[in-house]
Amino acid sequence: MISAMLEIQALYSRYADLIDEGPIAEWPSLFTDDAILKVVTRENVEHGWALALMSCESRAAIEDRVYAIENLSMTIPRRYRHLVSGITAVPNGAQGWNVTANFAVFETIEGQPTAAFAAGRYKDVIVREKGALRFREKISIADAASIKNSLVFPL
Amino acid sequence: MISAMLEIQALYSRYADLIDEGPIAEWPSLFTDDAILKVVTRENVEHGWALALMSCESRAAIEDRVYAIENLSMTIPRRYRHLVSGITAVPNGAQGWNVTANFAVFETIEGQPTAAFAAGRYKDVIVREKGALRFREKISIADAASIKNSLVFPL
Amino acid sequence: MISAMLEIQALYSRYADLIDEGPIAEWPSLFTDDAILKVVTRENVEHGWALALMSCESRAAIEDRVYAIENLSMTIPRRYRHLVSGITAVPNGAQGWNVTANFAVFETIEGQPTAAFAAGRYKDVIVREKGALRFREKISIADAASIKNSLVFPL
Amino acid sequence: MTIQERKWNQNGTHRVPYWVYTDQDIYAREMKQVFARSWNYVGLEAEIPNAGDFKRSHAGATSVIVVRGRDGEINVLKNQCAHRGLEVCRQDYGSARVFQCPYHQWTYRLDGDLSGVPFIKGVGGHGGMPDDFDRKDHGLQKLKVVSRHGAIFATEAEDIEALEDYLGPKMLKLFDRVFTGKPLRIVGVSRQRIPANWKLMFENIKDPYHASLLHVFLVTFGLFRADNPSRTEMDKTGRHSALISQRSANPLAPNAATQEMASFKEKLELRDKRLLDIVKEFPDPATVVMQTIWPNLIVQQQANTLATRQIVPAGPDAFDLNWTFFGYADDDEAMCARRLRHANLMGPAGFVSLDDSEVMDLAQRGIHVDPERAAVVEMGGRGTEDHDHIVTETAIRAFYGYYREVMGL
Amino acid sequence: MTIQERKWNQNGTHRVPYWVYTDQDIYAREMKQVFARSWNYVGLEAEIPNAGDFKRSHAGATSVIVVRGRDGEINVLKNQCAHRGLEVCRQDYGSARVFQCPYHQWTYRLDGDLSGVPFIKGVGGHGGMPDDFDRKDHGLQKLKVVSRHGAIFATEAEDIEALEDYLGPKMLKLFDRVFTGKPLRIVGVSRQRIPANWKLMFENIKDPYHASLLHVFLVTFGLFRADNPSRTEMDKTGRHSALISQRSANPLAPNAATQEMASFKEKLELRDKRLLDIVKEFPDPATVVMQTIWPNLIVQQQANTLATRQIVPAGPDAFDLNWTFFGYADDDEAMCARRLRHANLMGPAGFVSLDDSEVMDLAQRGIHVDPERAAVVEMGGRGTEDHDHIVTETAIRAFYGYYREVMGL
Amino acid sequence: MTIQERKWNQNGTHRVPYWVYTDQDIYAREMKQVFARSWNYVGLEAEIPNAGDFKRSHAGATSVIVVRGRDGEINVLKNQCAHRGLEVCRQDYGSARVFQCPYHQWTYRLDGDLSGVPFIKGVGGHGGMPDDFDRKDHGLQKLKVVSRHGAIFATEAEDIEALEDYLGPKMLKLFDRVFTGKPLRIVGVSRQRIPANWKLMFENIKDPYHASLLHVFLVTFGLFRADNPSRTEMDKTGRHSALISQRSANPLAPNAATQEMASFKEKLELRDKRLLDIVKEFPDPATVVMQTIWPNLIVQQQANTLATRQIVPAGPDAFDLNWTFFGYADDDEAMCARRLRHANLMGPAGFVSLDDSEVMDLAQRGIHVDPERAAVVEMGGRGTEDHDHIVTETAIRAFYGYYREVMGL
Ligand code: FES
Ligand code: FES
Ligand code: FES
Ligand SMILES: [Fe+3]
Ligand SMILES: [Fe+3]
Ligand SMILES: [Fe+3]
Repeated sequence: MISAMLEIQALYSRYADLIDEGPIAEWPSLFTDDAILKVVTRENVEHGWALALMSCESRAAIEDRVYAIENLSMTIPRRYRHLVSGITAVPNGAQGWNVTANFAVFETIEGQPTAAFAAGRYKDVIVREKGALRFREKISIADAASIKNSLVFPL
Repeated sequence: MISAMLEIQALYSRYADLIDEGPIAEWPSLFTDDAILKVVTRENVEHGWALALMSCESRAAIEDRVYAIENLSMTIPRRYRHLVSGITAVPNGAQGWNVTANFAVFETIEGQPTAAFAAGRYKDVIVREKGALRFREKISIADAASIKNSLVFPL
Repeated sequence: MISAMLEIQALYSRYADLIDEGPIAEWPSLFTDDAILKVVTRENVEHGWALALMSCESRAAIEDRVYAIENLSMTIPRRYRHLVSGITAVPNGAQGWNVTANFAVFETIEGQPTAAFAAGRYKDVIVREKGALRFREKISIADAASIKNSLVFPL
Repeated sequence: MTIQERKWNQNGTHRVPYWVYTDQDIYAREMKQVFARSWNYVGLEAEIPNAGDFKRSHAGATSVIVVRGRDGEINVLKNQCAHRGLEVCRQDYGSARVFQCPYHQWTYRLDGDLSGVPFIKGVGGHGGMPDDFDRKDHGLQKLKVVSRHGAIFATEAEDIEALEDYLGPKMLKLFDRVFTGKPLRIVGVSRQRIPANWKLMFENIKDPYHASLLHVFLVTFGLFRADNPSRTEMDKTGRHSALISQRSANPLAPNAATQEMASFKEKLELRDKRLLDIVKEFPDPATVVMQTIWPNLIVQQQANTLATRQIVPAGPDAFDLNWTFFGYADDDEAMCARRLRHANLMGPAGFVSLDDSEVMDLAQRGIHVDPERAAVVEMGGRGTEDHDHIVTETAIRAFYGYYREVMGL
Repeated sequence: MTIQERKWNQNGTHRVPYWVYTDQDIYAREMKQVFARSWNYVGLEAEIPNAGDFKRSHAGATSVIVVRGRDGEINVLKNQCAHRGLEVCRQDYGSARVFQCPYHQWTYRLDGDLSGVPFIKGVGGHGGMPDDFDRKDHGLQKLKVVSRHGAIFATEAEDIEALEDYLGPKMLKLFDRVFTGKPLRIVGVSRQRIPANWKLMFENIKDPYHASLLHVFLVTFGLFRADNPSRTEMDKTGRHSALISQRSANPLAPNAATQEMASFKEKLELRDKRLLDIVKEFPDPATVVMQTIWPNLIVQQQANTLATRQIVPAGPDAFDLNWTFFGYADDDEAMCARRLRHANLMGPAGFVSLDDSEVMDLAQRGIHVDPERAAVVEMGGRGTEDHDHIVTETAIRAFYGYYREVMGL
Repeated sequence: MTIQERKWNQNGTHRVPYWVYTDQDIYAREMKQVFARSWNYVGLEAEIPNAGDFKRSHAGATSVIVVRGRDGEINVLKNQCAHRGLEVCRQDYGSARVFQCPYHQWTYRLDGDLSGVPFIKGVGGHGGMPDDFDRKDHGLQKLKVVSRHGAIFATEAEDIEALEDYLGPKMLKLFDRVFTGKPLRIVGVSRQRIPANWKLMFENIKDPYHASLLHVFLVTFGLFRADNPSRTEMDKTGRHSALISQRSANPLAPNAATQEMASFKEKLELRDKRLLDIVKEFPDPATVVMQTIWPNLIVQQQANTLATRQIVPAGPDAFDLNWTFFGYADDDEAMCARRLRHANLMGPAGFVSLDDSEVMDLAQRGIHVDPERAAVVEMGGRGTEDHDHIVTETAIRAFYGYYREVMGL
């Protein structure tokens, strides 16, 4: 259990690092083939509305999203910085874990100061696949209903 | 020691989760019967002034506070999000630990963006009681002297 | 590995505590004699410019910096609060670890509210020296190019 | 510089002086002469399906409560207690039998009438309100309301024309294309605070010129392209408009037009193709219709994603954009899933609209670089007539024609 | 709209136009005509017990240093170096022999006199200040100071009446009820930045009407209730006021009045009863006295919690509220513990005052919803006389009567 | 108060009214009458060594692109698309063949000329720009540019004198002392947002009086001290100035002057002495030269650290300070290491300049405490002549002499 916990923590570190430091092209490798990724606001969750800010129903869709971030979108240069706290893993019977954690993300737009961008909750499912822990479900729930202009990277 | 550390970290996760995600009514169960809970500002600590923003001298008083939060106070809907870092536990000889950590709390008021609300220091005493780790003392020291309008939940 | 990880985490906690809570005079003891300390902005790193906000090429220089903070500089009273996340240690072959982590620092100036001050990345080298883990290199890279007025303490 | 000194030097609107985006006095005048005198979109009936359901919304920048009364009618009330002014409603959505101000518990019916004033007659013979105090004089301020096929509009203007006349026949027809009267289903809401003047949002949607160039997604997959069959239409005042376009038959073929589009990427292919698994659902051949309705609404149909976007001005330098994604109550499971998937194109992280929020940010910043200059709005000429193509800024010019008139500029 | 165009249409003050809470020019005029011409509370002597002890405080919105001189006298000095304007004092509390500006080390005595100017005569025959430079002309600006029984007031007004006359006999008596002259003991300080106009804080405390309705704690435990024996009193100008009330004998019994209080909860019982373990400590039967002293002080006695609240305006839309909780030097250990416990009722997280900071936030927001409207302040009539009950807004009307006068509105 | 009512009551500039630091109208006038009419420093050629290299900079508060054209010449262009105003450049540094606005892909050559307008002739016979649309009329706005020995200046003023005349012979000579024409090497950049009026930065550097008192580092190690051989010089207009000083032979000896410096610490010794391992590199005996060049540049030589500091105003209450540390292309390894080490003295965390950013913060705060007062600037008399010492504020007075003139105050 202790080493599993450290391994889970390491997965969260790598998740954040690949967004914050890159290369984000490697980030989809942290997900299973059939992974679900959603970035949502609490407002929608509380109303039972399915809408997501980002919604991927497969690793292929996650790869599409990452490709778009890197190649298709016109965005002002910026960087996110993730802080994750209170990672809690509960074995889910299906040889995986239901994992929750709190997150905060800071944004630094080129030429501007660092600012708090979002805070919220992860509600994830992690499994071991091909020897490594991966996300089968990654649900990032932002506390605020409103986004500061654009959401360029995942939370 | 390693498993104790993980257990202590889990207590802090649960402390934050029950405030941030609820149900806050279960939150008093993390305290011993004779627990002391104080939310204070550093200004008062440095002057040796005993005043607290919230002060409970028993778990019963903590339950009163939680009851008031849920049922008596008129507050604009909001949510806190805790991030805890640098948990350091030192065995205190009395079969418990003196524990310190840094915290940051983000606040999201309904209809408004997420904003940094407070940062500061925990100075706690944890003991094992009835099989579980619990807070015998929970002292949350906010760095800033001033509160952004209202302090609705504990830090 | 597990106990090494906890020990490394403890070093980061102590690093932050000695800045945030003091006594900062003890903070240089976390470094090796030949330690390198740099606080830099990502802008300089990305351009290959060597300039640092703070640059120390020895523990002696770190002690000079700490002495200046405590005794020589005229600064408005303030406090930093560090949050560190995603500590990742990779053994570096030289009986030490290359360690990375994300950080956020909040600043509280006397008479003002707590505010996000900086976020960024640690890229460090840790070694065991005289029985304790110490930093041989401590590189703090702030995401933003611009500092909010003054950088009084290290990041 | 005072507003009196502000002069719009050119005739016509092929130049737009940058002070209309930055000046505080212009903003204040807009609140009175644009928003207070128009039909403001405030929400969808499907957001508040049952009696007592309410949402907090805005008419212009004014906080209002949109609530379904016991009779099923929609009321739109200013969110300001008649006693000492508190915002009575503190939630974005909810359900209530009455609105009760927390301060002194004055209680309002769902239609805004004041029903209860604690201690109105005093306590034990002491105090109370004056004898001539009449609760009828102290309700929440009510706006005039109309709902058309599930979309709710409200106004402070007493003497405004009917919504149908306000839209005019062309715009009404396009409005009814999406709001057919069929019951709607809420898919969800997205919200953004965009650091730009509210008019830049309208310009963005009234500007088919950019779509072919900025949006790689749109262009490459032929969802919207300069060489697609398209129309740009306005109502007779020029305040409303619609861009109507039809997806290319063979989206991936490069041609003369794509050569001018730096953003065109011939080889792009999705790994998960479900994102663009589009099903035809409207009788006409149009695959995208973007309608802008003065002064605060965008109605969007792009692929199978339907949404309203409500603009809430927040000073000259920012606005909130509130998206309500919806479908129809009779959507089958596949269509529900499809709408969710297509929603990836839109909102604050949309494959398409992300580009737009970024350019609006850049526009507001750039406008401040030299506020003495003016935008050059001459694509497709200098007139304001309808065009049967989208290589034009005519709808922007038409918008500012009406704007100059109501603003007295 | 300019301040000249601002018109307070009604006679009397049973209507308060919302622009008094939002207008920047009104705020600027308040600084000059309200705060600079009044006795401003700046702290308690017990905060600075020894010679050299100082605190940073505010007179109105002006940063001042409150310092005990070597002679034991209190000086109140503007926190602005006479040389090139730096804030000389950078700490909220401290102890000093002199104040030294960090920039050029100009040094001021604790009474503000300039005692040292480095290089005043030059260095090696070079430079230095002009011969006619007189240190006497360049001290820190001194305010007029008076301390009554340990509470310190300061003013920029040269010709102001004595504090005792300023308070008037009724208010003086109530002031002296708490500030008896007995040495005080500081329990601690709390600070809040409240996003509301400073006058809303006064209205809140001058408004017993809300206490019976908003505060479940107060009501249910009978700490303050509309049917309790109570009085609302003003000085003869109307600028100061006090609410005086007596706890119900049987707090839990519901009756006719409680039926009108939605907030009344009959069955509430504390698990840790020490929170309301109240001991009578004043000779009169009053259990709560809330006194407001123009222009920036609230003196509070509620249960066994005593506190001053200093109001520091920070623009039309915000103020800082600085609470100093205190007891008496001769409090025994039980009383010390009790005051701490009762402090849970007050401050930014207070079981009671939390409701108030929240409603002030809602009030300021709501006022902005339609700033052309006015508050309706008619509970207990339209007059400004004292009332022997608390079902009244008379103290608010009286406050605005004086406010209109000094503001020339 | 309107700007017309602002009166600078005194003759001369030994008093500086605090409203010059706080008033929004004064700030707006400064943009037009100070910055737009002067040579603004925008960067070093070494920052953009190759054709196509660009940096985002500011002339006054105006965002500009500084770019090296294909011909090697430097262009300075306003960062505002000629079409609808977007900031064309979104990066602080980069390299480009053209600038392309993201919105509609209007493309500008590196000299600002508009080279491409997509669909300028329409698509398939539809749309396009009017026939009389001439790309020549729609380039990025170009500023007049001059580079002297690697330092780049730009201006909006058509009729401005040559940079050499602008600087005048004395200042030119000092400028050329550092900018000899030798190729430069960029060491790095530091940036600070300082919460103070931009003029306080100039005052700080024009004020040798403080250096002897505030900076313990400078004083104790004799890097700058009131008793060191020193000069304070201005150009003939008074707008530029330089402080020139020579390190003490025996830095640690206390004497009469040090007795007046509270900051002097006799026993201070560094543990890592490399921080002050200074090597003489200029022919003259000066060890520190701090030159201020109207309206936005500081050129600093202190020990072996060389830097420009660019001031970018950001409203009356803040400015950005952009430091570019540099050396010479032929610096050997030891000198490279030395410059880096000495950089510890400067920047947002500098052993010396940290004190300055802190006092500027305190100054702006203190000025707001009583904005009706004025700074007393009388050290070294009331005149504006050069001084052969540094116990003087003459350079500040000279600065405000010119300031009053151009501002019409
Ligand atoms: S302010 Fe709403 S009831 Fe009094
Ligand atoms: S500004 Fe205070 S001593 Fe110069
Ligand atoms: S705004 Fe730049 S190309 Fe249209
Ligand atoms: Fe678009
Ligand atoms: Fe109250
Ligand atoms: Fe200095």
